Amino acid sequence: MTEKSTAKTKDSKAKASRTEGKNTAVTLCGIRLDNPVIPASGTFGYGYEFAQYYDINCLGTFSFKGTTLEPRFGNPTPRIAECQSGLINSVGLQNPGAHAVVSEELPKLAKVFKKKVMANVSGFSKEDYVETVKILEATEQIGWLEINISCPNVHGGGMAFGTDPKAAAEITKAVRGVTKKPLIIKLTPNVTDITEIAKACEEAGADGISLINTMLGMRIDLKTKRPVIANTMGGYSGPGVFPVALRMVYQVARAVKIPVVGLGGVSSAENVIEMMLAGATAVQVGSANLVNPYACRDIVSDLPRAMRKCGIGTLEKIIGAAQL
Amino acid sequence: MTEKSTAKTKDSKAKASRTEGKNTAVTLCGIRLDNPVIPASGTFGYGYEFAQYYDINCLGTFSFKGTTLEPRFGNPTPRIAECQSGLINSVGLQNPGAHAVVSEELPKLAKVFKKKVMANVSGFSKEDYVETVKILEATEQIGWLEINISCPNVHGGGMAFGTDPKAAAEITKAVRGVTKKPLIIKLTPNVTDITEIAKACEEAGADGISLINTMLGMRIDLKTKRPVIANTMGGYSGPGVFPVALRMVYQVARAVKIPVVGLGGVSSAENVIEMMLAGATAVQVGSANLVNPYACRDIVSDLPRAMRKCGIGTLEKIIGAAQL
Amino acid sequence: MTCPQIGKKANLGPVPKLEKGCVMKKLDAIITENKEVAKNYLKMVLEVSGGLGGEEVLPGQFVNIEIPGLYLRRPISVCNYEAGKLTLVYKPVGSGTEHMAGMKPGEKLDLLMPLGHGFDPAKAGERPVLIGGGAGSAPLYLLARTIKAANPKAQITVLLGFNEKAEVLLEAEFRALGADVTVYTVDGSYGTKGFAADGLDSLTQGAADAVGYTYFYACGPMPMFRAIEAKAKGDGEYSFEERMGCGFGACMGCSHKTKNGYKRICKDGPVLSRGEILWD
Amino acid sequence: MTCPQIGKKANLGPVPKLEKGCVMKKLDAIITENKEVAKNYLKMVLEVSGGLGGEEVLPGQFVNIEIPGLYLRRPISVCNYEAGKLTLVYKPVGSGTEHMAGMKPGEKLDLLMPLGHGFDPAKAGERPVLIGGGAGSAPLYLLARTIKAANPKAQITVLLGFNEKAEVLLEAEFRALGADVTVYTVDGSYGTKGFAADGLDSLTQGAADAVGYTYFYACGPMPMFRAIEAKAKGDGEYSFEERMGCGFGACMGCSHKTKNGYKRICKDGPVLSRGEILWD
Ligand SMILES: Cc1cc2nc3c(=O)[nH]c(=O)nc-3n(C[C@H](O)[C@H](O)[C@H](O)COP(=O)(O)OP(=O)(O)OC[C@H]3O[C@@H](n4cnc5c(N)ncnc54)[C@H](O)[C@@H]3O)c2cc1C
Ligand SMILES: Cc1cc2nc3c(=O)[nH]c(=O)nc-3n(C[C@H](O)[C@H](O)[C@H](O)COP(=O)(O)OP(=O)(O)OC[C@H]3O[C@@H](n4cnc5c(N)ncnc54)[C@H](O)[C@@H]3O)c2cc1C
Ligand SMILES: Cc1cc2nc3c(=O)[nH]c(=O)nc-3n(C[C@H](O)[C@H](O)[C@H](O)COP(=O)(O)O)c2cc1C
Ligand SMILES: Cc1cc2nc3c(=O)[nH]c(=O)nc-3n(C[C@H](O)[C@H](O)[C@H](O)COP(=O)(O)O)c2cc1C
Ligand code: FES
Ligand code: FES
Repeated sequence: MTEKSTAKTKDSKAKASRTEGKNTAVTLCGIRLDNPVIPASGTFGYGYEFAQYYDINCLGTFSFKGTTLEPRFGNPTPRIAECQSGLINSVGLQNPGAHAVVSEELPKLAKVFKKKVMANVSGFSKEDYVETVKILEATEQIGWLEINISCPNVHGGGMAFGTDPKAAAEITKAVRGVTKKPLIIKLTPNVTDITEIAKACEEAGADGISLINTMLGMRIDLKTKRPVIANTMGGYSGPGVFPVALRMVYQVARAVKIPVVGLGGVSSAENVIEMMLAGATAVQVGSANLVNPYACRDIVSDLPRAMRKCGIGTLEKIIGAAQL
Repeated sequence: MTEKSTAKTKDSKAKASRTEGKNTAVTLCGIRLDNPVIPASGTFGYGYEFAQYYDINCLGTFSFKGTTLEPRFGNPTPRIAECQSGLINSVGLQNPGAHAVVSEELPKLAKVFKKKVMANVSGFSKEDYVETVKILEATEQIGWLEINISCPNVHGGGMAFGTDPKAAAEITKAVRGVTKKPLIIKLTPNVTDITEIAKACEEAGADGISLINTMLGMRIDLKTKRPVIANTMGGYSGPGVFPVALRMVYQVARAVKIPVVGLGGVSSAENVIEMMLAGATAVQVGSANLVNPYACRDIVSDLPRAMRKCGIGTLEKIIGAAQL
Repeated sequence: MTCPQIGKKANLGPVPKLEKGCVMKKLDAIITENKEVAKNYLKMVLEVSGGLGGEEVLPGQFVNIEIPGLYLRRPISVCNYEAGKLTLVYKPVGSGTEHMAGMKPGEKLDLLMPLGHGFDPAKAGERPVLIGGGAGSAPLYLLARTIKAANPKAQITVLLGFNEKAEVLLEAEFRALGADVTVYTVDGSYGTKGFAADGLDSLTQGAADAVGYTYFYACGPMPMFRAIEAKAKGDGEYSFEERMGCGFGACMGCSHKTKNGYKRICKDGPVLSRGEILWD
Repeated sequence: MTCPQIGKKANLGPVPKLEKGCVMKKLDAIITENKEVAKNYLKMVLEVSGGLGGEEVLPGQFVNIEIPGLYLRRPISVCNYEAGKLTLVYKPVGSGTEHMAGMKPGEKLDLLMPLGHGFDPAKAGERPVLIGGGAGSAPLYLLARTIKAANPKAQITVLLGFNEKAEVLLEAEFRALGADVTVYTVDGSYGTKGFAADGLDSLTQGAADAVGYTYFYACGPMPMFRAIEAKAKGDGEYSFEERMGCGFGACMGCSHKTKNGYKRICKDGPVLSRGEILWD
């Protein structure tokens, strides 16, 4: 049977089974990725550390540690609490600040990673975000900006920007004004109606939405009878949040026209496919990297098998396939 | 060493170790419970079915299946989807209706359960709630009303009553008007600020708050590429929600003066203690009953051991001990 | 004592004794055997310790198995149960059944059993027909054994359907019970080409009573049920599958609407009688 | 090659070879021994397969163990490592360590190892003192062995503290290395009544150099560290514990502020030198 056979259906079936699992590429905001697997911000440092464990060029891309204008030490320890299916962290955006990222971290990364990287940016005021993005804007290495609006708004009463559609839109618009790079807004799941926030960001000029950030959670130490986390509460992530994350990805993908990056509890190639069926164009993997440093490499190499199992030839074609 | 020894500290220590784990009683809205363990609504039927497995009088009490004014079949199947640390259900309040509960289910229960039961009530309009409560009000067997405000408000745009402080207060006030029984409002966790809702209910006359109901979640079947649940989404419960539930119990217990009933993912005596340290006066156990029909009995009988391990003499004294 | 699942005192002779042991228990079981018995199918034999006596499981009932690392239990029909020895036949299709397939003799499983309202062997009559598709053949074995024990003269017809020769299950076992077995394969690689339900046609053709059997019992996939519905002339019952939360009647996760109100597949089923089913 | 954890080429003679094998690997290990060695303490010996050669773990480094059914790994210090044989000494205190205590020889564990910046044996000098409290005694064993191998003439003093006689760990093993061991128990049921840090007083008293030792190494609970801080006259280093997300430097979950900026306990530690620590 040749590629030019006229027995169309039979041929295309045979073709499908020959190509099943091979075509993992996706396009995220105009940039082609070899595959949709992206280590999530805060779980992969600035990337080069993982290059001693495996060749990180096998990844679609990765999102670097949440970067702020000024260097930050973050919150007091303990910053980590275990949960049955995940963990709580209150790292509090420890990072060396945007200038050090550009001058020190990214050059180290350039030696080991040949692809565009996703820059994760945080801030506590609109000005923070704008100034940080201005610093990162000139860097060719950065392919996408991922704006994390889950931080408390210090000028707006302490609620996270991401819990209010107006504040979310304001940040989006302000950042949009200072960048030509694809602009992805990362949403917090701790809201009543996630679609409302996503739509506000889309209207304000976002090129994509990523979700979910961590869920506000807590554990108490039975020995000390005090909260485990020094700051009382923290962000819950890992497989336990997957059903909520998947639901929100599904809802947002229906509500907006821009691409959605899905994450929250993803830890297998099957989870990646499920997120894409729900509507994700690309999929991030966070906590899984912490318990298995090879998690993303393993997911990338397992993806063809999982695609074949599900009868998927071209991964990009299944995006949103479970949408009614 | 006798009870009357004058070596006070030593004596009270010895006394503590003699009594540790023995005193499990708590008072919930004026009614004394032998222990704080309460099977959650929807996972324990109308109770009598479990009486064939063990003597259900060992429980603090239990909350019966969500009851509506009219009988309901509920949602189409599949109604159940598995998650790594829990399940999603979209049973949709299948129940025989308030009249049948009073005339058929409760008499069957009376034969095997000698304690007051908690009546879980649902509705799709204010009138629904009021009428249902009126039907249940005369029944002596019912100790508490637990009003589930997680259902969509059919007259108010389909958002759950529990996601809007005004709607929550309105239901509370209306039900308050027709009942003298202790009134507990059960909250949904799918909100930006749980304390706002809890406070609105308190002001409107609630005697207690119970939380959390299920989190909106979703799974997709990789074989069919369709949502597992016939209704697309459903309520996620089980150990995976515990960190979020605990955080909300902690937040609400700080925000209100009325007692809080904590639930969400509880599956061990240690989880019960953790919920109480966060601020719960009593603790419900839901999904755990489905995978182990003896779960609540086992938790009740394990509680003294867990209390001793944590150095707890009188369980009631630890309520909210982790609050700053 | 009346069995709550059956609702009346059955009288089928000494094996199985239907009048006791119907309340579900949570039991430890030790795997004594776990091996492929056909392409895509494994047989697991377990030694069930304590609680259940020898003869307390009814045909068509199932067990709900705790799988290490997974949250919900997995329902599997009882293929056979004799004196504490439980036989299951299952097909690995996902995380739970695949985990089971990897287990070794000596490993333990936690079971809830026996569960559900099974087949009613008392309705069999003299010429019952048992129709099984794939794994659905498994529960028919204990059913055939029970019918035979109650009425050694019963002429049992068994119609089994599989995709291909390599998948054929339990044929010899049914024959050993003295049943008249016809195997169907979709690809014709063994027995008769076609589907198990096709066997109803030959039973009916030229039958003195124009029905061809006294009662039918069916377990298998939905397309098989629809074919049976189209062909069957007499009365019978079907064993259904549904996604379950608990498996013992507590969660209402598995309810189906029937002509007699809703029925929980796990407790009021899995077996429903033809007359009450609403085919939507 | 320079070891990234040590930051310079160490030169301590043939055993252990510090110049290689410092990159963390994910390895399967088989338990060959797991038994109580003292009240509240177990020793687990594991055969580490593949990847690591004989001498590539540095004293004070740790392994991060995946515990079946739990999400986060559990960090445990290397007590000894020789030719693929890894020895851990641990105290069951919670779900993870209790699960470990129930494991049997032949069972497998998944390890990340070796992790962290350990002790610097090159600083030992001629008369180092090693101070261990409880499980903190464990990593001092590989340290003592390494110091001894590099400088057989070193006079190693080991001060060990436990609650009571039944808990005393590793005393014979340290003596076998030729160390001068003093054991302290809180209740005086064995050795000297008191705390391990008390031993510093006797070392200092009448010491020619008024310090009494060339360098100290400490591992144990915080109160022990504070006591050492109050008593110690010379330089040394401490091994810290912190709740960890990853254990290999990726999550910033374990950062402590030091005089030299923040340090991740898992990667830049667990051993920090006295001079850089901020005692709050
Ligand atoms: C009463 C009853 C008796 C059964 N008897 C047998 C038998 O004897 N042999 C056999 O091979 N199979 C039998 N099945 C089907 C068997 O339960 C499923 O194949 C099994 O649950 C799949 O689990 P999994 O983890 O491998 O698949 P997954 O797809 O990973 O399962 C995910 C979830 O879906 C549920 N699920 C998936 N398929 C089914 C199904 N067909 N029915 C109900 N729940 C499902 C699982 O229980 C689990 O909760 C029976 C089902 C029922 C309801
Ligand atoms: C670098 C390092 C080396 C260690 N070496 C040893 C050793 O050789 N022998 C030994 O007995 N113990 C050692 N510990 C302590 C050991 O890690 C804890 O006792 C263990 O993690 C407790 O886990 P658990 O599940 O039993 O307790 P749980 O209380 O159930 O654990 C819950 C969570 O808290 C964490 N946690 C609890 N206690 C500690 C602690 N003290 N330090 C860090 N995390 C903790 C756990 O890792 C887990 O994430 C070491 C700790 C560190 C950081
Ligand atoms: C230790 C840790 C640090 C994180 N830091 C950041 C961060 O700096 N910026 C950000 O946008 N998200 C951060 N996150 C959130 C993750 O990127 C991700 O949104 C979340 O963990 C859910 O995905 P997961 O379940 O796969 O981990 C962090 C998560 C963890 C666990
Ligand atoms: C199958 C099922 C049915 C439920 N039905 C009800 C209900 O009728 N009324 C109600 O208030 N909550 C209902 N719930 C929610 C539980 O009572 C509980 O709030 C939730 O499951 C969280 O607790 P858990 O994690 O212990 O299950 C149901 C939950 C499940 C799993
Ligand atoms: S599965 Fe719970 S009632 Fe049937
Ligand atoms: S535990 Fe992750 S950086 Fe130390």
